[in-house]
Amino acid sequence: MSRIGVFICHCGENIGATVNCEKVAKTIAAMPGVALSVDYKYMCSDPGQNLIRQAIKEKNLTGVVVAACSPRMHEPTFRRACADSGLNPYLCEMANLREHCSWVHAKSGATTDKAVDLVSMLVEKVKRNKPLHPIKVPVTKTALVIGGGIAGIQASLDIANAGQKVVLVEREPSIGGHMSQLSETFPTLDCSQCILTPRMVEVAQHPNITLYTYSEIESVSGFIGNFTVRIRKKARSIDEKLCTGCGNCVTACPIKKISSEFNAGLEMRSAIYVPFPQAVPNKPVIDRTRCSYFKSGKCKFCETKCPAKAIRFDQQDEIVEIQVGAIVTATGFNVAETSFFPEYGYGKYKDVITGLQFERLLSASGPTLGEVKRPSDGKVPEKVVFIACAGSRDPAKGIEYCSKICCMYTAKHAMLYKHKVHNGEAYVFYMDIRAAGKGYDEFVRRAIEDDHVQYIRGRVSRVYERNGKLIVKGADTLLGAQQVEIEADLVVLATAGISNNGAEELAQKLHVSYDSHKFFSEAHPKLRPVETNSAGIFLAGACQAPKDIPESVSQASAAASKVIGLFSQNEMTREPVIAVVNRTVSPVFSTCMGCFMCQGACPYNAIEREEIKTRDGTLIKTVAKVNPGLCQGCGTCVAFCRSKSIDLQGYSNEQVYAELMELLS
Amino acid sequence: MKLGFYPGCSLEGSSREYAESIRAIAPFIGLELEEVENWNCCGSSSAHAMDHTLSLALPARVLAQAEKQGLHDVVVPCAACYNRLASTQHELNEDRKTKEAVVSAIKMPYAGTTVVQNILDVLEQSLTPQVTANFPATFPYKIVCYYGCLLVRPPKILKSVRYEDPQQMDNLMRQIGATPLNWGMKTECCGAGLTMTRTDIVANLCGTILEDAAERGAEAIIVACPMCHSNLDMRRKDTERITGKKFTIPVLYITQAIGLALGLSPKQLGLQRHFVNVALQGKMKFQKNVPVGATAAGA
Amino acid sequence: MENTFEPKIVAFVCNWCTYAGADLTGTSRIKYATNVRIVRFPCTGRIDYNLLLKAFAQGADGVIVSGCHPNDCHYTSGNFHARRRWIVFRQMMEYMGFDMSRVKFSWVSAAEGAKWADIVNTTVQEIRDLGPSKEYAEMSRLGVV
Amino acid sequence: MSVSIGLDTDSIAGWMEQTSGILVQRCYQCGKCSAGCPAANEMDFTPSVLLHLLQTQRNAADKKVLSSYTIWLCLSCQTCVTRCPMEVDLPKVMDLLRAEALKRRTVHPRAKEIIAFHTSFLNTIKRFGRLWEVGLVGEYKLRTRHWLQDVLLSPSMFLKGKLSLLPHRIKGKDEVKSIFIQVRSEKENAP
Amino acid sequence: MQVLQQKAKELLESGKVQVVIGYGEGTGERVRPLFVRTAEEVSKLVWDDRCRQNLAVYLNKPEIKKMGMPALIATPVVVHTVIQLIAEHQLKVDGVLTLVVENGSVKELFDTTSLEAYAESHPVIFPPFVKQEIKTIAEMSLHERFKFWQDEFSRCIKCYACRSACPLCYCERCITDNNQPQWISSASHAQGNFEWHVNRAMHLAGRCIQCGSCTIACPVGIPIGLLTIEASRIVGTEFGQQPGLKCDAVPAMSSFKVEDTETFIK
Repeated sequence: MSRIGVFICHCGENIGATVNCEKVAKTIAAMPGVALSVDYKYMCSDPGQNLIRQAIKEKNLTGVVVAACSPRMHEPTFRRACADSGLNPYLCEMANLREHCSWVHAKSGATTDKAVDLVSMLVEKVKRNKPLHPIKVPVTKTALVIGGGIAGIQASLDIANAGQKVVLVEREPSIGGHMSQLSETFPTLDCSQCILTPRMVEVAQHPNITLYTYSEIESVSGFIGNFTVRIRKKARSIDEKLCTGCGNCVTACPIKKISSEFNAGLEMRSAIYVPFPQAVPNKPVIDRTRCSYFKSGKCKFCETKCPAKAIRFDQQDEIVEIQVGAIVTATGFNVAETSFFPEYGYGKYKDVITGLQFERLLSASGPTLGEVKRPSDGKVPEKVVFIACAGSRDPAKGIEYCSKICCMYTAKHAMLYKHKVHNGEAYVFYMDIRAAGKGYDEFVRRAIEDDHVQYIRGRVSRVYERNGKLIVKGADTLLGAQQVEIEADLVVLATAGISNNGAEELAQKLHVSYDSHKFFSEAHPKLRPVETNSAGIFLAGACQAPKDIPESVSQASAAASKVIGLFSQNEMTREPVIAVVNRTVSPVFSTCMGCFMCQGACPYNAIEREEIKTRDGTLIKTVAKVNPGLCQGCGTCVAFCRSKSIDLQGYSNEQVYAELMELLS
Repeated sequence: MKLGFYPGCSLEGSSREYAESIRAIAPFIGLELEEVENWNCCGSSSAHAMDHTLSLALPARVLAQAEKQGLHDVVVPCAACYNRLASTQHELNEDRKTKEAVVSAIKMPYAGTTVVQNILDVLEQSLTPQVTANFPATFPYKIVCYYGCLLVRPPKILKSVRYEDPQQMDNLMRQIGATPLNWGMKTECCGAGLTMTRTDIVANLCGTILEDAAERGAEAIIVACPMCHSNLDMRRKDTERITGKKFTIPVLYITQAIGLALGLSPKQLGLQRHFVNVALQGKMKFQKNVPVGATAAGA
Repeated sequence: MENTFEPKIVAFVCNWCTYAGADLTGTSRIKYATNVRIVRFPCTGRIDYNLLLKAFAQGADGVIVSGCHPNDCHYTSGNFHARRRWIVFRQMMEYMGFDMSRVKFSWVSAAEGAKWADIVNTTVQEIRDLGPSKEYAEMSRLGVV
Repeated sequence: MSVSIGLDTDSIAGWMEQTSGILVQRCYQCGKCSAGCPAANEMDFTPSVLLHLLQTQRNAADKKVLSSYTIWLCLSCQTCVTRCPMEVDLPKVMDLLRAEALKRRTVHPRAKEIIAFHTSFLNTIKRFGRLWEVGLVGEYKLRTRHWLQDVLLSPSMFLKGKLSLLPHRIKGKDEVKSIFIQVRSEKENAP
Repeated sequence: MQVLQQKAKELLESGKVQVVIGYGEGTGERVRPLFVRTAEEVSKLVWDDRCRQNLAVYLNKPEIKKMGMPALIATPVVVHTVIQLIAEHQLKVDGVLTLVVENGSVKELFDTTSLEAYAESHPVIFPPFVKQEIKTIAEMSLHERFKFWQDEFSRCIKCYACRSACPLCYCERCITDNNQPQWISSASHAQGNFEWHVNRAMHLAGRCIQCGSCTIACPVGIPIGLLTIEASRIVGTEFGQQPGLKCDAVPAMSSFKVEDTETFIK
């Protein structure tokens, strides 16, 4: 026989003024199985909670109903109170007398009647509550970080410095990502590589970090705390142990006309190459798609020139399998190419370039060693036009979002250009200046006021070339959209930030959801910004949406802290509100028939197949089994199950049925 | 290839040389043209400047005529007509209510199944390298191709590719030995409909076009639109007067250029009707032993 | 003539959107009819159609089923599964002659406090107009062997 | 001068959305249309400003639009809509505005010639089913009294055989005429 | 008939199968299911248009399972059933050898392709009287329909013959045997019956291959087949999915499309 304690809260006047709490308490007291039913001014106050604690001890209650505010408010509070005095917290339920009753109805008999119903309903539920215990899942304390850009680097270092193991996987031959391509960074204008390179080195040398560059994720299986990941180490075609990174091979290579990814196509590289001088690791790779030996079977110049005899033409891709407990995806983003813009010449004009290319022109390590020279003829441009929102906020081009970083880097570009070419003219066509961030707007103002960058509010309709000049036809919407024509030497498009290539495939391997632009989706836009809907997989940086460095870094640290938190215990505990498939005695073992309708319904792939076998190993039947590590407790499977073999703890069929029956009795 | 043919009004009047050149080259490139019977004017820019329904009804009647005649594909050389017909067809397919209104206005069955083609589409299909291979001559000039608005815009409706830098004409011209130059005015507007009412605007627009072409050393401007042609050719004097600049560059319909490469006489192609003298045969290299018109129906 | 019939209405709602939305109705002090009793579920996907049958068997006059808008489901797709289930259930019940205008399906987000009040009030009014749900409840007295 | 803010319920923006589905509110005033418009410099205000006037949803602004020269200078070259990031069909907007301006008799004085041209153009079609340029020019001059316009051009056009002295009269010309009448009557019957 | 017996003989002798599930002469004019386990018995097998019962129902019965590899003499609907059972993981493709008789010869359907091909080319066709019933009910008003079923259900004696006749009702513990909670009231009043039939329909929505065995089995002659037929019709028209055609079909009721109708949701 259950002994339920019921506590009706007046919440001062909030409930008391509208609901006759004494009456409710009395009526409920008469219910079978109710050991105690009292009302009190403030249940959430310390004395209020003590009331519960004492009652549990004195009347040794088997369940508690607190009728007060919304459970979304104080359920944890009262469950803790119960736990304090040794009652399983899941034997405590709340009836919502404030938000769902006193606040929405006038004082009346009907209101009090409703209150009674709401309480009695929960009493009947609690009678059927089972003590639940947080689920424990073992945790493999190694994190996988995918992507070696600034976000991936930051996340890796944070996790590693917290004493946990990290495996960092980078697709390119070197870590560093887009940040390594940047010249100087807003709003402080410190040199990108100067602040990045030390971190890259730190990653390489960190005892807790295993670095796989030129590698990709092959497959991911398992669940939070227990992922199995297969990594493809693409053949570098050199023996990294022997290679000293002297670079003789690179000079020897006869194939030199390959456009350099690092220099955004503004310079050429050889078939065997190190992406950039500060690369980590500073070891070359052979681009097999371009190497004449791999194409025609002849050459091998690099091999003959290699003092360390480190060239390995016969090297094979290698598959590494690792166990990890958490995954941080930091695969970054990309920028649209100039060829994306019909009205700006489909990329056919050499001197219409992307912001990323302009970064390379500004960068001391770039093709022009930091001198601003235009690609077509190496001439120093006297007039440069910067076009913001190139592709962004442009539904007609399929990109309705704001790329967020362009306003700032465009201001920076214009500013740096003016610093380098004092008598040069810089024009910026913009729609809005979105400079929200510490020191950001000040930065833009500086560009305008100190460096005399001309800001023109309007879009550019067309750019075309006429005897060595680029004719930019825009409008100044602040002058009645009067036409503006500029004869520029160089046009820089702040092209839209887009999801990285391969993002979709990766998302599918990881079972994380992604938006229509193939950016990864966070679990909750506000409250769970670095988590995904797959437990144990976190997001960092621009793979979620275009972000600047500070934002990427802070998100990376946030993701890292989530991982560290997860790794802080050997087992992680999860809410026990999960589905379970029943188990019965032989010969039935479980009433589940293994039709696996539930499997398709589960949003978390939490339903597995379990084979029930006899001692001698002959298969009796295959039934469904819920993986407590993955189940989030939505209960969708429960409503599907024809034989009612699967049920949801905390919202079991029995409980909800009892609630309903009581309600309408 | 048998094709329906909708000349449109201009080709019977101010730009009859366009029609003449088309008819002249047709047999040599295997085109058999059947004119749409008692066709009417498409209404051009005037109709839709004044009355939207009318601007749909007039083209709709033309299309209905073609259907009545069992013409599946209809070539519309005049870019303006082409644009009106294609747009009308599109709008009527999109919007049932308008369609009903229009059909009741023209009092003719209208299915909207006709394939409306512009001259470039047709030439692209018929002017294959095999065909041009045995052309008696080449057209060895530096030229710029001027597409104007109506052949390419709006791209969503006309299904035009690379609408800011079209290549169709350039490729065709390349095939007959010309050197198309990259220039800035391919799809800029010439002022079209305002030719009489605001000649000054037209003149200024044409001025920039001619200037850019001349600057880049083009020996001729190639067009496929009567409006563009008359504004660049017929209006040349006004243009020079209003812009205060001189331009000698001739303007040819693409079909005339092809005609010359076929060795047809300027008269056959109506070159004498131009206001700006076309003295182009000079450089043309005739291959020996290929008699004029040897390529009938593309051999 | 005054209609004095006060319908009994049960609302099956999900915890993350509609329950929270109803909380908001409260915090914003929007008043609505007292006839509705909310039963809380984690997700609309959890709501078993048998509960609806039982509600009417027990003498409920109307039922509200409400959860997160499409794409807003806390569990990403529970509401989509629920929706598909209701599509079939509704038509099936109508095929068997049950008047489904007594069941109101709705999406109410955590931000739609006002919408919740509105749904409750309109439902109460509509059910009032329909009158008490006897037919189904009375079946329990039919055909006893 | 300041305007008192307040929306007029019968604004053009309103019926435009209902009748043609064009939502002027989509325009976020980037000015790209104005930037590329070949006639912009001649207009009393540029296309994007015109859209903004409509966006204010105030009769005063609508009036300004309908009595503008801008709507009559639009060449329907489609450059704006081709490049518009928000895919606002400006040429269509212009069509609708011109029709409305004619209906409300708020035509800009300088547009008289343009209308005269269009009317003459359509009249020849109405009469003969096809355009008869000589007829067109004749009527146009009558309407505008621009007797001397193109006096130099026309003769040479004759010489070059570009103008036919007599109109084509097509078999279907009566059908065409009836189209005109039909369309008209529909306009009148329309509420 | 001979060809069929011949085939059965071969299969049993070759040991390819241990039991042939088919039809034999029953009492009166009726045929009854027959389980042939030796070559000698094959002569008992009959095959004519009386053979309409859906024999697939026996495939999952433990006692039959014990007999070993079965061959199943199948009408088109039975083939659909076999496919559906495979799709629901209740049967392995190589767990049964399906035999169909086509213009005087016996065909073996032994793999996914052959099964699906046959099902595709042999859609389920309702006998005219069923079509008629469907029509009449469709034409009823809501209230008439309620009354109609109410009367029908008031006759139901909860014998669950429908359940045991249905090859897709394979649960070891049916929801009706479930008393915590008692979803379906055990008292045999019209309401309990209503609950039972709603559940049957919902359980078979998108699964019922419309063989009509339930209707045939019902001792008090309730046209219950119509309910599951309707359920599958709804699934068909709403989600464009048909049961019994694909061995790897995703269950219609536990999948969804973002664009599913939601006109009925406020």
